[in-house]
Amino acid sequence: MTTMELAVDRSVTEALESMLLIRTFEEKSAALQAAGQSPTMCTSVGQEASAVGVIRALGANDLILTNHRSAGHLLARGADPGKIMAEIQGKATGYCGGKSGSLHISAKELGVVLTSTIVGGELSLVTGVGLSLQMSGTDGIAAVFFGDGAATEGIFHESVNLATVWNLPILYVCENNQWQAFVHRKETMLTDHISEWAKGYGIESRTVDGNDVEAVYAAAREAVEYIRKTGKPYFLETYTYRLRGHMEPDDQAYVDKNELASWKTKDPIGAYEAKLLDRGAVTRDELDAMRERATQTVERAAKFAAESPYPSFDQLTADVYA
Amino acid sequence: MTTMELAVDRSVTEALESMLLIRTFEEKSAALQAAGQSPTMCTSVGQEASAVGVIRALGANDLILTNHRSAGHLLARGADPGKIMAEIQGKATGYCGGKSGSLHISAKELGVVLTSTIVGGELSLVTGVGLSLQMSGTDGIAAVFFGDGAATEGIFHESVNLATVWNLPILYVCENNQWQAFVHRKETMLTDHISEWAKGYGIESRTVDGNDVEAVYAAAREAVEYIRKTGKPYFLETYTYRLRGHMEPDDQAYVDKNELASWKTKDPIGAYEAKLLDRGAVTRDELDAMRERATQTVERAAKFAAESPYPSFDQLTADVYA
Amino acid sequence: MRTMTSEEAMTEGLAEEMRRDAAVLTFGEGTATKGYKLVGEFGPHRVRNTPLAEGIIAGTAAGAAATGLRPVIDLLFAPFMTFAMEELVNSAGKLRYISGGQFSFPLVTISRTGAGWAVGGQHNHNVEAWFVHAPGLKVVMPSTPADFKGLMKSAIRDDNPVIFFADIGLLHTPGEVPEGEYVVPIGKAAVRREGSDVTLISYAKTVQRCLDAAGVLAERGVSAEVIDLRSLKPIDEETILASVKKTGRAVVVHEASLTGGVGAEVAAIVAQKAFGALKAPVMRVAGPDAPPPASYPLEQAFVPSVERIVEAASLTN
Amino acid sequence: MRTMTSEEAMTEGLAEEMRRDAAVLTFGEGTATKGYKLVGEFGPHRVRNTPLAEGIIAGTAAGAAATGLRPVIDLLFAPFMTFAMEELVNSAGKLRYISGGQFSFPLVTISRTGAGWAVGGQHNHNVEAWFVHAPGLKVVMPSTPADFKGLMKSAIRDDNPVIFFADIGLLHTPGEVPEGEYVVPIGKAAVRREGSDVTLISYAKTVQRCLDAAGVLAERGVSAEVIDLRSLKPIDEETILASVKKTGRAVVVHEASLTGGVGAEVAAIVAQKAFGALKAPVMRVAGPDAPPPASYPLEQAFVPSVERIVEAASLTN
Ligand SMILES: Cc1ncc(C[n+]2csc(CCOP(=O)(O)OP(=O)(O)O)c2C)c(N)n1
Ligand SMILES: Cc1ncc(C[n+]2csc(CCOP(=O)(O)OP(=O)(O)O)c2C)c(N)n1
Ligand SMILES: [Mg+2]
Ligand SMILES: [Mg+2]
Repeated sequence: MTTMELAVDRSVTEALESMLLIRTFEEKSAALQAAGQSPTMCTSVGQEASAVGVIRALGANDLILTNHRSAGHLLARGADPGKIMAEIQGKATGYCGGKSGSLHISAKELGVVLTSTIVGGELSLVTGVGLSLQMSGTDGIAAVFFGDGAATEGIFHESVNLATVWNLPILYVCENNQWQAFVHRKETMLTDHISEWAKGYGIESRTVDGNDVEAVYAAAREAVEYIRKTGKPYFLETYTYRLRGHMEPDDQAYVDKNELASWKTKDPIGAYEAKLLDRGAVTRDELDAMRERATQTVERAAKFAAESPYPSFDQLTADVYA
Repeated sequence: MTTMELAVDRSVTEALESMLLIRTFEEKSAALQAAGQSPTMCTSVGQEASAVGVIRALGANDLILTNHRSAGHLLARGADPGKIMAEIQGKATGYCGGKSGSLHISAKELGVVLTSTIVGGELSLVTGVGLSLQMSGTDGIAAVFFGDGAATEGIFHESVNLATVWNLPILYVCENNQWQAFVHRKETMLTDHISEWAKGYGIESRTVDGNDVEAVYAAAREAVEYIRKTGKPYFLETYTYRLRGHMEPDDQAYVDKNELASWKTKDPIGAYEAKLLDRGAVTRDELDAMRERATQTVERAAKFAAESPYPSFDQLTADVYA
Repeated sequence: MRTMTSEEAMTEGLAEEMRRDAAVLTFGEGTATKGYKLVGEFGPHRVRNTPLAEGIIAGTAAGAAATGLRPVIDLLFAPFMTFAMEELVNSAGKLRYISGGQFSFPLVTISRTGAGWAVGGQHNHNVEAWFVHAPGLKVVMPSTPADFKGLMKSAIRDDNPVIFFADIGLLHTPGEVPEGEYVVPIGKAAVRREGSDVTLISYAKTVQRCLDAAGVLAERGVSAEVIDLRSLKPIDEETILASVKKTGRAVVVHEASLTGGVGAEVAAIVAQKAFGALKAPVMRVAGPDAPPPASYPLEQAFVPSVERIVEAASLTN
Repeated sequence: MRTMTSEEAMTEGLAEEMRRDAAVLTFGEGTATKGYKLVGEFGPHRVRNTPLAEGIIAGTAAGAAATGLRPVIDLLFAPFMTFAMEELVNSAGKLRYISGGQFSFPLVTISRTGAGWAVGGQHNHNVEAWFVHAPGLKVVMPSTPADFKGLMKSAIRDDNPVIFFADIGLLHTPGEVPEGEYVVPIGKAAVRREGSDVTLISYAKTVQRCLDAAGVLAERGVSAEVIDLRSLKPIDEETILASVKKTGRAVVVHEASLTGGVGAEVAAIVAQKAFGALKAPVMRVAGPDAPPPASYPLEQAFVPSVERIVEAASLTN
């Protein structure tokens, strides 16, 4: 095996492990919620390839903005599962000291600057982050994750247009998961692809199969290189599907059973495992070991969160002003 | 001369007279402002063909929404110049009793429902008017006039997308006059044509020479027929130029002299007069008579406005609530 | 009497008005999905899902209201109204006046706020005071299931835009709701408990805390009157002033942040118009000037407690 | 001392801060066109025109502020801020707290409001109270050219978002402005006239009317103290209370609509914290609960007049 192949190999298993960690983490969070041991949260089950593929293409100094469905982005970036779980539960040891809860977790230390649960909030903020990067003269870029629903907010239009006119180094990542809370995307637009909207602004854009982690990674790599080279923004749509409900608990009674079933066959993790087994890149035993590691990690995180204290009451009025 | 030709003939001179009235009215208003006899207002000098061409294509029951640059739309619809002038001056006899001033004149009796001087306000309101028309089951349509600047507001995106998804009977008329107050359109977007943005939504769209009243009329007729037949919205961009400043007084110091000069040669009124003279559709004497009539009408309007009283002080708190 | 939750009561009020008046329709993000029963009864044209775009939802409501419909829109959580301020304030609130009375804007917005779900400061933010300080709007915020229903019906019948706030902490608590036609007038407060020594003035979830505080105070020999404002604009000055003139003492209580809250307006009214009767400082007990935190214990601590109300009432003695 | 208009003073303050700190930049609709001199000095990257889109202007400012820049954005007229409420309130105001203090948002917004240009209710709407009732923001509204400059400089240096309101009626009136470095601290009111019988508390254009009213009152033997708040959040409780404790009477005056205005907060503070000293009802003199009309005479009538202030002060006697 050449060094090159080895590198690819490691990258491949890392991507899979990252996806497994996200899945395990989110299913555990949901289970805790169902058991009355955690507040509600949104999961990204089914969308792991989008998070992992894009984030692995970013550099250490690049900045990330995300939204209410952020655990995947955070974990892919190497966040501490315990600190996320603690934050979800409103504990003092969470990334935001428990003040965010699950919906607006940012982690400056990881370059996850600014998270908003206002749908579209991330789009309004990213242009400013891009502006800072532009003015600083570094070659850093800002990647912003948002949904197909966010794309129907007016601020989407304002953000993409400004980034294009001002040549801001921004990677727009539209995770088109077919759902906007309880409304199917098809009820909200005539186009299937948000990248169709992007075209009008004159921004470089592309839609990629969001359930294929290697395809997402390749597309994101290309996008990141383009941005670094030209200083211009890039619009990447990852076409995927939200396999669980909008927010825990959600019986998905409003979801078309056939559509859901058909997308379940395209589960990014199952598909990737099959592909890697097929290629001989992993063995069943290695897979089992990976799952076991993910489970261990998540159990430790859950324990950490459960044992963490709530913030003290003086936190109620702390950090309002700088 | 056949009846058909006669009808066209009358329509042609009516269109010209309508444009002349607008020009005369606005130049008088600006002169009064300069003389300290009127508050400030925005004029549509250079854009008369857009107003006249579109509004003549509408039916009597169709509804109109407009913005801060509305005198042309109102006059083309047959508004009383005296009541507009009085409103500009904040007089009790104005269309809104003096409470609007120049910036948000609506005239329900003419079907000019809802005018907002918030750029984009008209776009947020028109979907509701379209919804009322849709629910009422009539074949009425709502025409909304807005600028290229309004198109850069997020609400543009939300409005056009909703109208498209809900099949609302709306004629979007984007008067792309190359200016957004003191900012050139080119500083705000990469595209030259707002209709490029419209395409993404799946709305039928077209750009027309906004300085050619016959071309605008023909395009608007086609659009109106399309909307009545399909119940779907239509996007018409009239490509034109703001020949005076943004708001009176304005020395246009920031305007490129060559660009301005080049568009002055395309003045919709001069161009149309020349064309009609050339065609033999009007004589110089008829033209002079038209101008004279416009001047008379506007002088009467100015006199009416000047002699009108200001609203009584009890109006300060009247009509806040229904 | 039958009981139901505030959420159910509000929906019942809406359904009754839709039955009564074909001009009433409702739309919002997920309105048709969650309101599938309403879709069943009134059809997909009168109960609609929308794209995720609060500005155009509110603008559409304003435009529709001005041209003959009576829209009820669901803006979900109060902080999302920040995306609809232009349409609600500049259009729905002002265009009647600006047009010299040519149009009216009979629309209702619904939004949720307040502690209860530990969802943090971008879902929970009591902004009712903003709308109280905006011309042409009315604002209501009920505290009982009966009022949720009765005020919803009045809001829909009103020819003006009504901003209807639903306190998250109350939505799923059941309470009695009269059968049949039941309308609560906008602008009329309710005296929830009579008393003679001090007036506790509140609305939404803190009304119950005032009642609990009144219980504690009674044990200490202090007779507290409790007023539930219900309508924040117009505000029922008459009921407030009559009570304070009787008791000579006022404590205003709400969950919204203290500074610039509705309590300031109530205190100012009292300080000007009941001054002669006042025996003690006008007290305010309110949330801190901070965003509501997500962490459950902190979120709960944001809300004025019975203890704080009792303490403030005691300071007036 | 040299004189200049408030507009000039504000721009001078901005230019000085841009000279001092390379992180300061300014953008807005027409900012570069109108500020061509600033473009000349600081270059097109630090002085920018934007598309016509207030939401993204404010959002960009918030994102830039959180990552090292100090943006000053011009939102033109206050009612246009309705398109930027989400970004100012939910992001700039809350994300520091929500993130557990990870970020700060040193940005300044400028917007104009108030009677003066007869432009009607969609250009003229005093909404300062909204921002006072939003966590994490500061709010200033000066009344003199010197304060326009000094507060602009403080606002830019502040590590928090500062909402700077410019009263249209004051922009072109010249006044004295000290040479050289001149900074006015945020949160500190100014006593514009000392007096012993009644305190007139105001800000922006109605400060001068209070001073004029104080003149009239003096002729009648009433000694009025006039306080110019300048900062509306944080508000200078200390100065207000010291004065009212001395005079025993308070009249709060502003152009913004009465109900839910900043005057309510001031009155509430006084009614709670200076109650013992009060000899008379706390009066408010403010604009009506209506949109400001365009018609010039009506627009002028919207603003509290000297007569109304004198009358209110007299009622406290
Ligand atoms: C401004 C705003 N409106 C509504 C909501 C409620 N909400 C939260 S997530 C969501 C759906 C978002 O859809 P999308 O942007 O596609 O992201 P996804 O949840 O599918 O990842 C909605 C409506 C919100 N948080 N903010
Ligand atoms: C929301 C909002 N922002 C800014 C303004 C100030 N303003 C008035 S007209 C105008 C330019 C509008 O440009 P456009 O939409 O192209 O219309 P035009 O004036 O060219 O007809 C601006 C910036 C406003 N009235 N409303
Ligand atoms: Mg989605
Ligand atoms: Mg324009």
